[in-house]
Amino acid sequence: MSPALIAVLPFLGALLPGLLIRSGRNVAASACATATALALIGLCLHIPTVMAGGVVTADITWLPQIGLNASFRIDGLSLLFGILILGIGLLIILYARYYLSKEDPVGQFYTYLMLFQGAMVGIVLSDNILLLLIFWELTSLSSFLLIGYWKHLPEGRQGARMALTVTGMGGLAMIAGMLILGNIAGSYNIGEILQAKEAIQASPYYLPALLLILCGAFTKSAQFPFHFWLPHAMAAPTPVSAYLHSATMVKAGLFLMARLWPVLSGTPEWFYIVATTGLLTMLIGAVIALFKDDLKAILAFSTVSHLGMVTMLLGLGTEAGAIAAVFHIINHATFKAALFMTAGIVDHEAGTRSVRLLGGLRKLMPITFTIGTIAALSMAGIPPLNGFMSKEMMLEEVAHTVWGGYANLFLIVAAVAATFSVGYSFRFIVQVFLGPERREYPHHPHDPGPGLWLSPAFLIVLVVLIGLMPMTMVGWLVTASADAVTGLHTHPHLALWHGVNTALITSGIATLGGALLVFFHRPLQELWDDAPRPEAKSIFDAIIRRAARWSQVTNDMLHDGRLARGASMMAITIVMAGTFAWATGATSPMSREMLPIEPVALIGFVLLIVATGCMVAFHRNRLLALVLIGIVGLIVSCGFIYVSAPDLALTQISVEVATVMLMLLALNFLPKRTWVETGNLRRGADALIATAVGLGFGGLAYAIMRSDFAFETISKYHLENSHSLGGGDNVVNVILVDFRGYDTFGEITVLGIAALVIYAMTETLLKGKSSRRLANWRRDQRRAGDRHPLLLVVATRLILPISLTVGLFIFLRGHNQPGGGFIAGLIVAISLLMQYMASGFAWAQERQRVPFHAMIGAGVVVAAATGIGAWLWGLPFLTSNYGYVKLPFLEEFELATAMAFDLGVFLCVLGAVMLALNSLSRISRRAGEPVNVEPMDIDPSRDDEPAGEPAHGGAV
Amino acid sequence: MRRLFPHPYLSVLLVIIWLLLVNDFRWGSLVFGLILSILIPAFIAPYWPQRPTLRFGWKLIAYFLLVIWDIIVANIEVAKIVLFKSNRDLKPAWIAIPLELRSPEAISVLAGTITLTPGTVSCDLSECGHALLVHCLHAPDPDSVVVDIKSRYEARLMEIFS
Amino acid sequence: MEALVAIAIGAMTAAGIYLVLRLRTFPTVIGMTMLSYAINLFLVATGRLAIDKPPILHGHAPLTDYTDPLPQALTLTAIVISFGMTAVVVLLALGAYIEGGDDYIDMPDSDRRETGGDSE
Amino acid sequence: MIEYALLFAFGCYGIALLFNLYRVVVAPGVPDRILALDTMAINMIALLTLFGIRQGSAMYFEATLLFAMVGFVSTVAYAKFMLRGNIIE
Amino acid sequence: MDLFFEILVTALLVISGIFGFVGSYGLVKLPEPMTRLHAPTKAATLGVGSVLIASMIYFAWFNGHVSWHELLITLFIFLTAPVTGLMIAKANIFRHWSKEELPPTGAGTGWATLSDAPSLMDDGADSRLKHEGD
Amino acid sequence: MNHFIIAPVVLPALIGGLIILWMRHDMLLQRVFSTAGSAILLGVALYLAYYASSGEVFVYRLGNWQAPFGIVLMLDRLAALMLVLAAFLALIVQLYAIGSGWDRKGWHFHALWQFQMMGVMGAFLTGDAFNLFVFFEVLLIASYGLMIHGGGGLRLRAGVQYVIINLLGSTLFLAALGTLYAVTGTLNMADLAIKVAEMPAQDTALLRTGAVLLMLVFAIKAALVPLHFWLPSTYANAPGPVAALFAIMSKVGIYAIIRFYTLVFPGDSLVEHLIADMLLPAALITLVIGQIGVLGGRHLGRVAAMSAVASIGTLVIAVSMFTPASISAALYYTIHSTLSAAALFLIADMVAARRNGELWLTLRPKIRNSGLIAAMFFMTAIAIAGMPPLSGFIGKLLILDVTRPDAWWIGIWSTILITSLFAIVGFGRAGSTLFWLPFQLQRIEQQAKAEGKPRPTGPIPPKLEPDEHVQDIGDAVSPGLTFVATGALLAGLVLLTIFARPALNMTDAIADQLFDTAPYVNSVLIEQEGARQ
Ligand code: NA
Ligand code: NA
Repeated sequence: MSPALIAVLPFLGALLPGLLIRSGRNVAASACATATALALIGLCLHIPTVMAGGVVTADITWLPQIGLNASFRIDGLSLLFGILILGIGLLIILYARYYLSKEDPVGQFYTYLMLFQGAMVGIVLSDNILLLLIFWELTSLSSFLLIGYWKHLPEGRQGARMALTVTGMGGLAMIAGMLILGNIAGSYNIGEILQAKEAIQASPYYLPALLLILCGAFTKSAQFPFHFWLPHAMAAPTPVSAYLHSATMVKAGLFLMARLWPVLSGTPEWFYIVATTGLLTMLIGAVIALFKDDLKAILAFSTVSHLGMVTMLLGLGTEAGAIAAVFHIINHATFKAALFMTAGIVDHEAGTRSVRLLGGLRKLMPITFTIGTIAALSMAGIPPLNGFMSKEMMLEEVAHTVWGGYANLFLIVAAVAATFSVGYSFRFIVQVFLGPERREYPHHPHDPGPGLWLSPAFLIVLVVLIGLMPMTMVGWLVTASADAVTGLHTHPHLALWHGVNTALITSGIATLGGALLVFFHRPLQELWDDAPRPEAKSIFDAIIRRAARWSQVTNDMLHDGRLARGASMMAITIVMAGTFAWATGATSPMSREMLPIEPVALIGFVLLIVATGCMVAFHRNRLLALVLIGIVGLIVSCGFIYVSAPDLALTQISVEVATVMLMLLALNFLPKRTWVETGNLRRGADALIATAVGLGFGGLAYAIMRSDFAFETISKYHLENSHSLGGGDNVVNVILVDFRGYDTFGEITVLGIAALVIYAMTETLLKGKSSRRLANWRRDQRRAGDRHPLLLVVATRLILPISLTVGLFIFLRGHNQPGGGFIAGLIVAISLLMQYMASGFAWAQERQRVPFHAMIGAGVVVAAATGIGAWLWGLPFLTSNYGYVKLPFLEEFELATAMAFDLGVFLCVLGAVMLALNSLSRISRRAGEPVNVEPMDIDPSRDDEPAGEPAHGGAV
Repeated sequence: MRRLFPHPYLSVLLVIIWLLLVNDFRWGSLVFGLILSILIPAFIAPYWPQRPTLRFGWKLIAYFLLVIWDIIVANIEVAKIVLFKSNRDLKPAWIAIPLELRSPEAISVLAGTITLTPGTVSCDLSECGHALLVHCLHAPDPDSVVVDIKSRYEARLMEIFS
Repeated sequence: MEALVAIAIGAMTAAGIYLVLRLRTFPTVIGMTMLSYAINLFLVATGRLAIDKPPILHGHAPLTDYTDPLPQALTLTAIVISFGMTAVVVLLALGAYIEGGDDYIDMPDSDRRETGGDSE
Repeated sequence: MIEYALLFAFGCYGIALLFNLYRVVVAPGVPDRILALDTMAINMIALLTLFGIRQGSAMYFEATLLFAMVGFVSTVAYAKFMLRGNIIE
Repeated sequence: MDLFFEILVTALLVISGIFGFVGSYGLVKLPEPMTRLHAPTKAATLGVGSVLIASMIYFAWFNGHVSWHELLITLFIFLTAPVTGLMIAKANIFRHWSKEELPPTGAGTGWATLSDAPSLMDDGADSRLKHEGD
Repeated sequence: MNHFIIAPVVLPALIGGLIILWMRHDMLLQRVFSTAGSAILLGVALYLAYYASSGEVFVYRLGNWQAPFGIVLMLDRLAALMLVLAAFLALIVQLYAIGSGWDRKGWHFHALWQFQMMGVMGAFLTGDAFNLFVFFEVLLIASYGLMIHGGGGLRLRAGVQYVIINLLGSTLFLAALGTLYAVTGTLNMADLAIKVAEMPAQDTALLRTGAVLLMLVFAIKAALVPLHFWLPSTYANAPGPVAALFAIMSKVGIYAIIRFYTLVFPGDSLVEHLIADMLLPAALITLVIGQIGVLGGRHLGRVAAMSAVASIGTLVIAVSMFTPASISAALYYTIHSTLSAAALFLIADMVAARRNGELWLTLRPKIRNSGLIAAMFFMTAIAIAGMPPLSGFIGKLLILDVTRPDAWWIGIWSTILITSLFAIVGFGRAGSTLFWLPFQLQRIEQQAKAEGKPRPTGPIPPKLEPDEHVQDIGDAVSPGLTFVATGALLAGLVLLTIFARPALNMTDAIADQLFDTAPYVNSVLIEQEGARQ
């Protein structure tokens, strides 16, 4: 079976529970088991090749651009880990089937478990370190889900997050490490990296890469000081702990160290970092384990300790150390998984995992007792069980390790750790199974059915068998994997009896010491409880909490919803970046002559500056501010005329009046004053920022006006061809409707959309809570009588037709003289608005026959259709054509398609302005204002008509 | 005819305005102006429901010339007041002018005339529309102003709008 | 002349920015209007100033008789667009006032903080 | 001769505009300010016409007409706002 | 003939300047809002009128093309000036005057601006008013 | 000339126009018409992508005017990619909007949606600097309408801020364009490129100023720190599907940066190092600030918003290298971050729809479809945090890879990797609080019920009033459709992962085309037969 398929099978298996969950837990479990078994068989098929020294590889090109490929390999190391992962996985699937209760969502569980299994298999089979990274992170993610499986438990959620954080952090460090490593080696392929020992160890980036990769390995394998997450991961259901924290996830770090052992080990850096960390972890884990009461906590810290031991062995960098490490990985997996399952059974049956509430289960649960005791003895390193042998090998190896000139340091520390290891193992047996039966347990304990004990029992058989005949049972596997780790041909000698040596003596002392520790456990526990010590978990929690809190405060402070902050940051950035860009560029002297200042310009200038200053000074009086806006607009428009931009002046002035009307409509509701709410300091700072922007912008304008164009401008073409090709003399208009008609098309769309937005929002405001608020709105100013003064109404009756005529005139001649669709649209809109102002909304609206929506839609469609029309002649969008049409007795007209386009502009502008203002006045009407049916409030001519009958106008 | 030209004087006005706008007399422009004089009044007809009764004739022209003359004369007076009279000597006054005119258009013309001729501004109508409030810049004798306005302008307008 | 225009642009910009930095919607909108005047003038200025040379062709006059029409066309587009934008923001400000009861422009605390309940 | 008259008129209207601006800024009430703004529009019209005479160009007519229209509409709008709050009711 | 028109235009321009100035000066000088209203609505109208006529004559005589546009503007200003005057006056009355300070209408009713009649205020239930919708 | 090039602009404009003209009162008709329009738009985009894949640059001369005097549309590989991405996103999110019933929460949703697409498509296609401004405005104004769709105090006020900041941005845009025009006398981007290359060396200050101002404009749209302040409240308060659509909006800014600073101001011009030198630190800070926001967020909407900021930071790091490989990586990451950010906003909306419109990360009762939503959230969070196996991880690897030659690589790598941890922790917190914490409450309630005790009051939050401004699940048209739409985005991410190689081949080809500007410039300025001279 292809290694790739083996890696994929668990993932396929992960899909099954989700699909089959309605068929019940048995089907889900069987499906997963089948997938796992298939993968295991597939893996085992490769044993002969691997035993013969071969490496099975499969390469699927995925992302050759960055060297990330789906490459898989099976060598001794992959084989060892693969068998552990899939074999124990199979047992766990069986165990979990009986362990989980009916209320638990079993489908989710199996999905997560299979995802995790797949990720683990992926790690050990990867032949590409980037691929390995992917699976590596996947184990973090899937274990997050598994640890948090019991969502209702706070510990589960916290434990899951902690595990994710710590292993995630390691994973991120590893990404960097792997990228550096791959870069040094010139490839991300493991096979090729393993050939590049010299290059790697000679590189200046060796140490950073090593540190980063080890960071990943240590966090995953719970090495000191990252060990604290593991016990908290015990909130997971026991099958998860048994799987993740004995055989698989925590071994991933060990796997990685073993995998890269040929290229990373052998340097002093490696030795001092890895071996020391391992040793410390081994000691600390063992000591803490002795003082834990929760069965799973004991096992968790024991796991930490044993992982430390393997790490230390790998860190020694010797062949024998590697062999011992590999062997202990197997042994630990067997007895620790069995112990976790035992703990799970006890928890399941007795209802508690606290050793303080347990004891005396020997008779009540004989099978469990047998299994648990054998496993614990193996963990303690008691012959003839398998744990004994690897411990002996370890002690033998540390006995001749010299650390920084101290010959016995390693041995002593290892011996102490071994003593504690015996201690907690014995305590496990004594305080759970031995002793008198208690009067009451949380539940009534008895042995479970075979579904639960078969799996650990199978493992116990292995524990014993490996102990009795190690070479037969696992010799081949240890050889193969040790070969893979070291890259050499190793000849492990696994046996119970090596003669009396340092290891045996140390072991004996440790066993005795361990027994004493159990004997004196109670006083020791009191001492331990009283001793002050840093709690890694609380430190971690504090760091995370502070980081989160700090982020929260920073985030809230930065993004506090103050517009002024965003705006002033923007202003400062613009000024600084712009000034910097200017200052670092080259400037030639300003060549362009200035125009003379004429008196009329000076008058305008003074007016503008005074009005602007007044605007700032008096902006709090809002109506006055609007009046001043009107003045500034007036002067700017005059300025446009002065600098030869008549079209602009027309547009600006008519836009301005529409804007002012809009703002007046809004101001009706808004407060009429802006109160002083900022201190002098803030105002000063704002003024400073404003001045800086003003200086920058004014300076930029000045620089531009004083410099000549370096190149001929494209507008020369427009001037030259406006008449001959565009058919118009008003070049600005021809640019707008022809040369750059597409801009105009976009722009009328903007205007149309603006009106739609306003309409849509008005509709929303007139519904729901806001409409009630509007209905209860109280106006804040007194009102005069006579809403629709007679004189105004009569004047408007004359002004409207005149304005319409003027609008039409301006529209028609826009192509040749100042004017055009925009301005005409605005003029007509303003004249209609005048009608609305004079005679009231309802009265005028009733006489308005074309809906404004339709006007906008028609405007856009007409403009687009004019553009599309060109397609009929195979010409691009908006290609114009024109001709002079001379009709008898009629004015000579220029009929340009551009004029149809301009009509679209006209309609859109008219519709948009009207719809916008309309919407606004609808808001005030809903605010409870009645509407009129007469055009004027006072109409003396009505006196002549019969009383009581409404003079004009039907229903509104 | 009435449907075609709901406001005949307006139509005439629009033709004139169109010609003024085009600024160059051509027959084509006249024709186009005529078309406009039909279209635009038709478009605005809903906004001008009643048809004012207006007699076009010498009286109207005479009234127009009279007003122009009054504007010129009184402008000078007001200029003198503004420039040379001290604020203390100023005798502003409110006066109420009872109206016999009933048509809104006629009242508007009267009010407009009062405002355009210097020294007086039409300020308000009574609730029933039968009196006009006028403010005088300098009127030592307010009653004479009332009489003056009624005889000089309102009487003429009564004839024009009848 | 150029200096006057530049000063005017600068002054209107400064006034606009100052008003935009106020706490209420209304001055902010006014400030935006001032800014849009400034930018319109600026855009026209990018075609360089010319007096009495509107880009309206008459006969076969030399091209130097006309100012640069392109910035004017761009400005015209900008004016119309900014009118649409102003209309929207005015109505938005009004809507926010009706919904929120005040015309502060800054987000209220309830945008960032919630009351009751505790998070993990 | 016309040149000087133009200059004189320019001066008059320039000063007039400054008066207007003064009245916009310093006034006991809003109606005065509106009045000043309206006068300003009128004066601007005069100024534009003067400018047209000076440049000998009739190009400024539309602007003048539009100024008149806009000045009127905005004056009415401001006044209506003063009187009623709602300018379109 | 040129001289005549030159003098005419010059005179019109001077008159215009004077009246434009007077109008705005009055706006500053006169003591009270209602009196201030007189200055610009009058003087400025004549001021603008003169300059427009000057422009017409100038273009017709010196530039050789008759321009009627100015007439249109004059018409427009004469049409609108009374309305703006009325509106501002109403605002003044509303802000600064009480019913008692104004003369009686002589028609038995109050002045419209200071009225609280429902038909003019829309606050009451008037037959000519109706409430919308719902 | 292939008229299909203009179709992505004209089609939505016509559909939007017709919806207003004839269908504004008929929701069903709007839905059918608008969805069909979006589907056709996607089809057109795919066709154009196929058309552009030949490597030729296609020019569409609007009004048949010879460039640079008229406006041109330019279809190259980059434009085509962005068209497809935007059209795909728009269609999917629109389906979500229909399924959730958001589209009937206010007026004109579909018309605005179409106009929004018109703006986006126009911005991607145009070859003219000022026209880019116009279409920015089209997409912005439509986005204002969509942003405030449904109303509500907070949303409107956030809308005010959004509009104002964008108005400031537009003002700056005009200033930058004016400056560039004043210096070069042209607006066509290809012509600008020529003029910039020919610019006399002693006269660069104005050009540089213009270029930097323009960069700031795009940085505002892209929400690069310190120009990002508008984003959190806007995104967090926008209707869910609208926030999802906004995922493409910030990419318009990125697109413009890539386009301008590879074409007009390329590496050998007088400007480009300036831009790169400013962009890189800004991008790093953006990334940090964004991830701090993810870690410190207490509201799912704001977490999602800040993660969008962070993704922009990551993206701009790659962009600021301005090498073909880095642009290719940036484009890959663009696709990834668009889809994933959109998915996150849709998921947040699903949660809000089931939590009375509220997204605070606090204890609330369990929501309907919790499992499925949680699964989708988990997947999206993985993608966004850049964890394997989804495209985020590949994107991150790519970006780490392309930044290696940079002098600052250690700083860049540490920033990217350390802040990734922020995201992991932040999303872990958010997800466990939203989807796991309610089980605790449920368990407490169940136990109390089983023991016959009254419902405990301690940890249980008060009953919330439904928010009338958020579309509730009770009013959904078809909850299934919402899942399908969100699932489609996630499927997009999966495909992007599996087919990373072809995707990267494509982005490599795009980057190569971008850095070979001669064909682009030549195709614009060559005198085309039939064009008006
Ligand atoms: Na025009
Ligand atoms: Na007036």
